[in-house]
Amino acid sequence: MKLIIAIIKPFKLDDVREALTALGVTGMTITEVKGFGRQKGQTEIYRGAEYSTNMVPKVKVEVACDDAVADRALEAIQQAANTGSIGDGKIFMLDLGAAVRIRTGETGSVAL
Amino acid sequence: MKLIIAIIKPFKLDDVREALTALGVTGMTITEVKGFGRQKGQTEIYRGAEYSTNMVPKVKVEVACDDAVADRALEAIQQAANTGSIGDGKIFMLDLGAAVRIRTGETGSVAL
Amino acid sequence: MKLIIAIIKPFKLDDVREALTALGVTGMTITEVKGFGRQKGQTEIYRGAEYSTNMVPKVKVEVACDDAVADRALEAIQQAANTGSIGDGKIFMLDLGAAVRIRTGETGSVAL
Amino acid sequence: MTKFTTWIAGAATLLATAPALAQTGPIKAPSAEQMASMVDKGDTTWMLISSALVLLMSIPALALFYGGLVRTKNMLSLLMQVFMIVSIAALVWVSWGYSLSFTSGSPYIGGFSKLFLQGVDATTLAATFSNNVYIPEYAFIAFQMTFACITPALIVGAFAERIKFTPLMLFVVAWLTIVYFPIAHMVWYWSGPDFLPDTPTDTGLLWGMGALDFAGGTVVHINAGIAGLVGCLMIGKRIGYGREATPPHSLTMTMIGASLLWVGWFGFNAGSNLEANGLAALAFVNTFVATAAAAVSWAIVEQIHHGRPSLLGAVTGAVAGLVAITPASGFAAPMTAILLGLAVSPICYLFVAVVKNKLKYDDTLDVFGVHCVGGIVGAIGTAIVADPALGGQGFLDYTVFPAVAGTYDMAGQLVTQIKAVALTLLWSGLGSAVLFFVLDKIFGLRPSEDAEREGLDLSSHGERAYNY
Amino acid sequence: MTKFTTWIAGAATLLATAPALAQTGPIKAPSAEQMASMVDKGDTTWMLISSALVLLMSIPALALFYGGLVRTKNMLSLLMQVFMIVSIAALVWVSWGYSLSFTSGSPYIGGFSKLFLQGVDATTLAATFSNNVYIPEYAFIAFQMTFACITPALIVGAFAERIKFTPLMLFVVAWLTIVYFPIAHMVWYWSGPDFLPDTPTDTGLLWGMGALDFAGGTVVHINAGIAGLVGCLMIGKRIGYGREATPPHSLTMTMIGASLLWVGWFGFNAGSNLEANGLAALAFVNTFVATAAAAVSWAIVEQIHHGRPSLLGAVTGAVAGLVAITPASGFAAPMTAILLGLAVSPICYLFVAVVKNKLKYDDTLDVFGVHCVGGIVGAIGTAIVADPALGGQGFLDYTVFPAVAGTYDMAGQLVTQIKAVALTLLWSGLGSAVLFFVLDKIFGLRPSEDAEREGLDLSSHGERAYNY
Amino acid sequence: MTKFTTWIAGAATLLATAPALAQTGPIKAPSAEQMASMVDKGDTTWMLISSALVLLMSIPALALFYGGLVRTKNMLSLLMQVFMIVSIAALVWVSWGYSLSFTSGSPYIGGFSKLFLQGVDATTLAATFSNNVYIPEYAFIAFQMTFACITPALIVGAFAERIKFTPLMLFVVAWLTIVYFPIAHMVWYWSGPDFLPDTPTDTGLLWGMGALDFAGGTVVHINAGIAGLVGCLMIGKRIGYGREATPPHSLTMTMIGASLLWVGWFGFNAGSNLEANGLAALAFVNTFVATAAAAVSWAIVEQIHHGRPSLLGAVTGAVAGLVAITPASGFAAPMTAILLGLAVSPICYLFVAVVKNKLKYDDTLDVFGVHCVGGIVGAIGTAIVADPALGGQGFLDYTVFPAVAGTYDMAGQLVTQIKAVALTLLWSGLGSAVLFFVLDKIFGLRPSEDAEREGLDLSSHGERAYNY
Ligand SMILES: Nc1ncnc2c1ncn2[C@@H]1O[C@H](COP(=O)(O)OP(=O)(O)O)[C@@H](O)[C@H]1O
Ligand SMILES: Nc1ncnc2c1ncn2[C@@H]1O[C@H](COP(=O)(O)OP(=O)(O)O)[C@@H](O)[C@H]1O
Ligand SMILES: Nc1ncnc2c1ncn2[C@@H]1O[C@H](COP(=O)(O)OP(=O)(O)O)[C@@H](O)[C@H]1O
Repeated sequence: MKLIIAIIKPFKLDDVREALTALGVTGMTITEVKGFGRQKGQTEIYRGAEYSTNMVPKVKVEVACDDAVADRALEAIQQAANTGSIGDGKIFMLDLGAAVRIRTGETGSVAL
Repeated sequence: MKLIIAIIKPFKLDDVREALTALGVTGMTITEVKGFGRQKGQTEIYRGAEYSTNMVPKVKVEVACDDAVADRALEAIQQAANTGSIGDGKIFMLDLGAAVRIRTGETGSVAL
Repeated sequence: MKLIIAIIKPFKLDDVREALTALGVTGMTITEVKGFGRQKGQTEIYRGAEYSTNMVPKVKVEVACDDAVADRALEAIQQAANTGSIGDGKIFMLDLGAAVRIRTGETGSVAL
Repeated sequence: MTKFTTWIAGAATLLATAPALAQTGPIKAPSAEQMASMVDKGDTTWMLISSALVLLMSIPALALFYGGLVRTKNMLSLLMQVFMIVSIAALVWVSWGYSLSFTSGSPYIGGFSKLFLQGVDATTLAATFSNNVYIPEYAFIAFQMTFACITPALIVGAFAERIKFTPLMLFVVAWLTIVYFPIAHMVWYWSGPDFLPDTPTDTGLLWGMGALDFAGGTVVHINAGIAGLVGCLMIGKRIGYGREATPPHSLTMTMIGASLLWVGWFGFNAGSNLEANGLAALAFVNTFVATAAAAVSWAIVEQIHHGRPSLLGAVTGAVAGLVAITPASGFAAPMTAILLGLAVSPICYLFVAVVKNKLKYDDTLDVFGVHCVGGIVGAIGTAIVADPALGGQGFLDYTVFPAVAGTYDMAGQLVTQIKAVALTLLWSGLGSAVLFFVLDKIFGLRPSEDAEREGLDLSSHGERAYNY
Repeated sequence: MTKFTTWIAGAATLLATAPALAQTGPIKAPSAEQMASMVDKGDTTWMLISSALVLLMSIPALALFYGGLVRTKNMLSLLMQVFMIVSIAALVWVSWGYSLSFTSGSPYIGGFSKLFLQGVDATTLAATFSNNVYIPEYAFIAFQMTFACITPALIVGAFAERIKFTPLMLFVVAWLTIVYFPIAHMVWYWSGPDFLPDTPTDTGLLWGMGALDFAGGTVVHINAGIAGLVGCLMIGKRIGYGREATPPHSLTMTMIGASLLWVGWFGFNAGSNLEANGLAALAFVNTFVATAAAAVSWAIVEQIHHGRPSLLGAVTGAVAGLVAITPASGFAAPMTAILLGLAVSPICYLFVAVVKNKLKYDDTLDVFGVHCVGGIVGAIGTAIVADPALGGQGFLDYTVFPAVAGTYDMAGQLVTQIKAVALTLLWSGLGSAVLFFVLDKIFGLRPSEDAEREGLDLSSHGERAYNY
Repeated sequence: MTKFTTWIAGAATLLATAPALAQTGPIKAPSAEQMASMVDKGDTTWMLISSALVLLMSIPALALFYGGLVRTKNMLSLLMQVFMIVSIAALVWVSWGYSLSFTSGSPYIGGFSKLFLQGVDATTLAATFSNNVYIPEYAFIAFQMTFACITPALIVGAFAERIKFTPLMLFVVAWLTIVYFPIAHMVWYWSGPDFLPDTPTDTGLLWGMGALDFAGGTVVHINAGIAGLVGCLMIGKRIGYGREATPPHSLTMTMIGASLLWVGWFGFNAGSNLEANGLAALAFVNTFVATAAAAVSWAIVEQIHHGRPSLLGAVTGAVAGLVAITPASGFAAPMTAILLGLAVSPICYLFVAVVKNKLKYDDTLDVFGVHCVGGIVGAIGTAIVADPALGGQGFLDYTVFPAVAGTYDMAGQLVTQIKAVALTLLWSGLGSAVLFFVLDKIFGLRPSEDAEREGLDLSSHGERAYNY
């Protein structure tokens, strides 16, 4: 099993979710995060004081999935989240040691 | 060492924390997240426009622990967070390569 | 590749970012989290009801980096985030299986 | 200066500003035409703006004060409850409330002569507390309407986070009818200063007994406070009470609410004078300084008890001060108003921070501890601060024409005040208990456990207060 | 009671409060010196505080009502738009708006005699609706200024989340000039009750036709509502319209806004009486209960349609009720005001929840569905509720001196009201379309796609509403 | 029209509305009984509602305006500071403030004759600016109380995010006593228009010099602004100043605050006329349009300097405009008020966005840059706009009875205004410095570094503003 972590532009969330659903991945967890990267944030000025934070609002999508789907999921996210402009984000993949469904106590891929 | 990531119902946080404390795990990190899954979110209607988000507020608990405790921690969380109804959440476990306590610079299990 | 997760005190974020930038790590993702640990949170009293939450606001920094930089990054964070007082936080390191830059589809270390 | 000369001078003002009367002296039982010449537009303006200020107290002030104190998931439900209670109470008021409260009937309740405001029009007038001074009846109706709107809204704080919406709305209609209108009638109804000498028994029960309640300590605060206590006992504690932390989700909103309550309360208290004169100004100053004193004294109690003062404490103290000065606002002098304010906070604090925890009733937002207890302190304190010997305004004897200052008897007044408090506690306590019981049997008052856990915002209204 | 006796009694009041006149009876076409003795400070206070209340309706009330309904990323842009529209409109008003609206000119628009307020000073006076009652002209200017401020601000809700800031500000200046001032002149301009008998044609077009609009149903709500519809059609739908969820980012703010709108609207409606008398009190009560009724009826519609009432529904209903009662507030009786309130919500609901979705125009905050539709319901309803046979106030015939009650003809009045509505829809619809078209060609009205996605807060103003 | 005729006409109004006097002409040094006939309820209403409006300016308006600009962790501390300052100042005011400010004493400070409001009751009266027009003394006390409440609250913005609570409260008590009351006495105390001719030296120092300050430019804004600057210099910069980003945590709250400040400021400025007449209406209009102009001109400066206007800029401009028009509000004409508003924003902008950054003082919320600088612009501008040659109101010579228009000398007035500004800067600057120094030595003004980092909400009050 894999844990896929994607940092994407907030307005792409719906597209990503649809793409994953199309693959049969229906569960995922979403976090609002801030990203630093090449993409420069807006310079904000408050009463003459400039704040150039280069901190940009992003959405983090975490999906646990079977090894079998993992690569396709990666690709699906990459395509759905892509706008071609800087700041589109990253996808990371980690090995998932175990998974448990709390309601039933099931473990492994059936738990996803 | 393991990193346990549990997605649970928000009102179960206190129970989970107590269960973990009982095992001697005292540190953990909490994030507010939104979950997609089988559990359907409320349909919200705003002036006639329906939004059926099926996005449900959840709490993510991250706990780093020794291999020795990991399985018991998993079980403890599963039991404490269980209500038997859909949307109870998931627990994921990853291998933790290294851990550092910032204050002292200690590493490994003593750092947890 | 490694995924470094650091839980730090919020006001140390700027220092940590500078330290990482100095190492050439320019991308990172930030989440606001709450920490439980040794550090006791403030006891809050609301109209005579005491809430001793020991929940403390923290910031989580996630950085994906090359194996080559990982140890130095770990050290840099540890030093930048250190105040010597309880609650300074933890750094965790995980193996990163894959990384993709969404904009270009590049994978591996070049994607970081 | 004695009260007597105060009123003599007051009469001088009156004569001067109503010159048509200067030749003839005050007119007993004036005709409608005569009354029409006894209206001052300054008073009309004062009553209209006071009405707007009291509406402001309900929405948004009370809604925010309460809403800020609950958890995010129940914020919207409080806003909705208060908003709809105001709306429903307004309709009930003009339909039968005004008639039941402010027409002649029995000592306990008014009659049906003004149901649906029949007989009222833009030229009919209402009496004030001065001989030969009248205001448009619609202005009086509007002003009193705002009181009927806020009182039931106060109650909901006691069982916030765990009440079903529709039964609550039905409760409000029934409670206004069998509790609020009778008590308003008992305390405030009388035939007016130009007519009472000829109809000395045409008053509500408590008015006739001589109970002093300038702006609604019994009618509004004790009344709502005890209903809240009964409600929270009958509905039971929130799930997780005492185990889960329930910190206020936005003290910012609570502070906005408290501030607007303070501002609006000038309409409530000084507006209750029904005229814009020196007495209204006195009620204004008293309202200002009693509140300030209570905020300070609550902060000091906390400083002593916990080592630091909290905002929630300060604003709770301010509200307690506002509650306590309400019945006394037109009777006290500024310095005794301050003393009343200083005194009320430690007493309410005791109930809110100690008694409640000891007795373990879950009065979510301390409606009992602040409004009922503070109201009782104020009602009893009124007997003291009204004493002309302490610089108070005493009372006017309206059975003679024109009215003269009555002989003040503090001990007797204390007994009267206590009787009025007791009657209100009983009437409202019992009436509310019956209503809660019946509505619970028929509809159920409490949402399902799941609905409560999810929060009333989503479960009752399908909305969230915030979608950031 | 007939309207006639109402006004006779009103005249009695007048005489009594203006004793200098008592000997001589009302004065036709009084001199400036005579007028100076016809001012009552109670009226002046009423107009000043009403002006403050109407400003409160724009900032913060309308800004919050609107802002709470958009996504976080556009919140600040709404606040900014409303704040700056108010500022700019105030400057335009004193520069040329007052002159174009309230001086004699053609039936369609006023003249230039008071450009930059020349000739106005602290001693000049404005007429009211009563013979021989005047208020300081500056008070009238201030009151009307607040109307000129809020009307263009209402429009922006229709195309919220997708408009460029500077072109919008230019639109406001132009729209006030070619749409608002003419319509205000047509509906509200006349030479006053002491002068009209001698100059019976010195009125705006619609005033002369006998159109009734107590506080601005046509001038403010239909006018802004149709401009909003035209704007949202010409600017086009938001990116993601119908696909992305756009839940209100803070119903808390929306509720605060709605509550303050309600409170402020007393100044708008009862202030429009220009005098603090029984009629103002009637307008106050009508405004109160029609709003309450509309909130309740919207909640009931939702209960039936969706199984539960929402806060957004309740406050939308309240605003619809406020809009509907606006033109009728000084004409209806409380019970017919309630009926008007009950009726307006289902009709607006139909437009907001059904028609809009069917026709797929993206009127972001339902400016058309609530303000235009509600305004039309109110304008037409006014013809009904004003009928003295239904307890209404009828109208006064000012062509005789002193004014007497006119003979009410409901059918005729209905036709007049419909004509006024139609003229407003046409004038504002066409005028707005031309302006939007021209400004779009010159500057572009719509921000770039990226700017819209990022949100107008950052892209137009470089700020965020919140940095928690 | 000259000032003279304005006042003649004003006198005509006066006579007509106080008919008892019509036969006899105005009465010099009237007796208490005569005075009682010189009160108009319209004025009383106006003063009471103005007082409520000014309280609204402090809570919640100023608290939100300031609170929105700090970081989340310090939000609650600002709310608490303002709320408690208002409470404490109210108590100090009625205890010794009113006496020290508004009784006869030396040119520098009043006496002790009204300590704890002794001698004041519901029948005593206060003079206005018109011969033979009085208001209830309690109304005057309430109105002035709100000024004493807001002025020290303004100061805290300068050292927001880094002050200990209890020493701050002590500072407020001391500062009111040795700075505010003397300056209020110097600028505003006089024996009134019916008595001054007989006691021409019974005035405060600056009043006697002829300094014009209609509503508190020197007493409130320059006074608080310079105290703030001294405070922020002595307390030192915030940790992380210039390195950490400190974006406003909620511009939404700041906008609500600014809007309510604007609304409330009508009470502040037009209320300062003490009467509801054409002059009050003029002050109202001036307050409206100067503010609008300043908001627009700040936005334009930003558009030029940064390419887009910000909400924070617009509301800061509005507040600068309100500050600048304050001393001039009853003296200017609308068009010169607009010019004053247009002028003040660029000047304040210079201080806020350039000078502050250059000189690197950490005036957190620009109390100096907006209130002190804006106040100075207004105080000096008053000398210009008050000139009858520019349509201004000039001044009345009260040494003759009844008062007549004085001969206006703009150059002389400018010098007087500058002297008043200088005296205020000196008195408040030095007094504040001494107080800060002493309190710092005794208690320490600054919280520990950890407490400051954690935020004052938790460290000083044990609470958070938000627990979403
Ligand atoms: N090394 C990294 N570790 C963790 N997150 C990263 C890293 N680099 C980038 N990110 C995240 O990805 C987002 C997009 O990265 P950015 O460099 O702006 O654009 P791009 O990926 O198109 O080159 C960042 O805002 C940040 O949240
Ligand atoms: N594949 C997944 N990857 C990440 N998070 C998931 C996944 N599936 C479910 N979740 C999280 O677990 C929560 C509960 O899942 P859900 O399917 O609703 O209920 P259950 O686990 O009881 O079947 C979701 O809201 C989501 O946050
Ligand atoms: N076992 C753990 N797993 C995950 N997060 C932890 C763990 N222990 C501590 N943390 C995080 O680190 C923060 C600091 O830990 P704490 O015990 O308070 O201080 P210290 O690291 O200085 O001993 C906590 O607030 C929590 O967010």
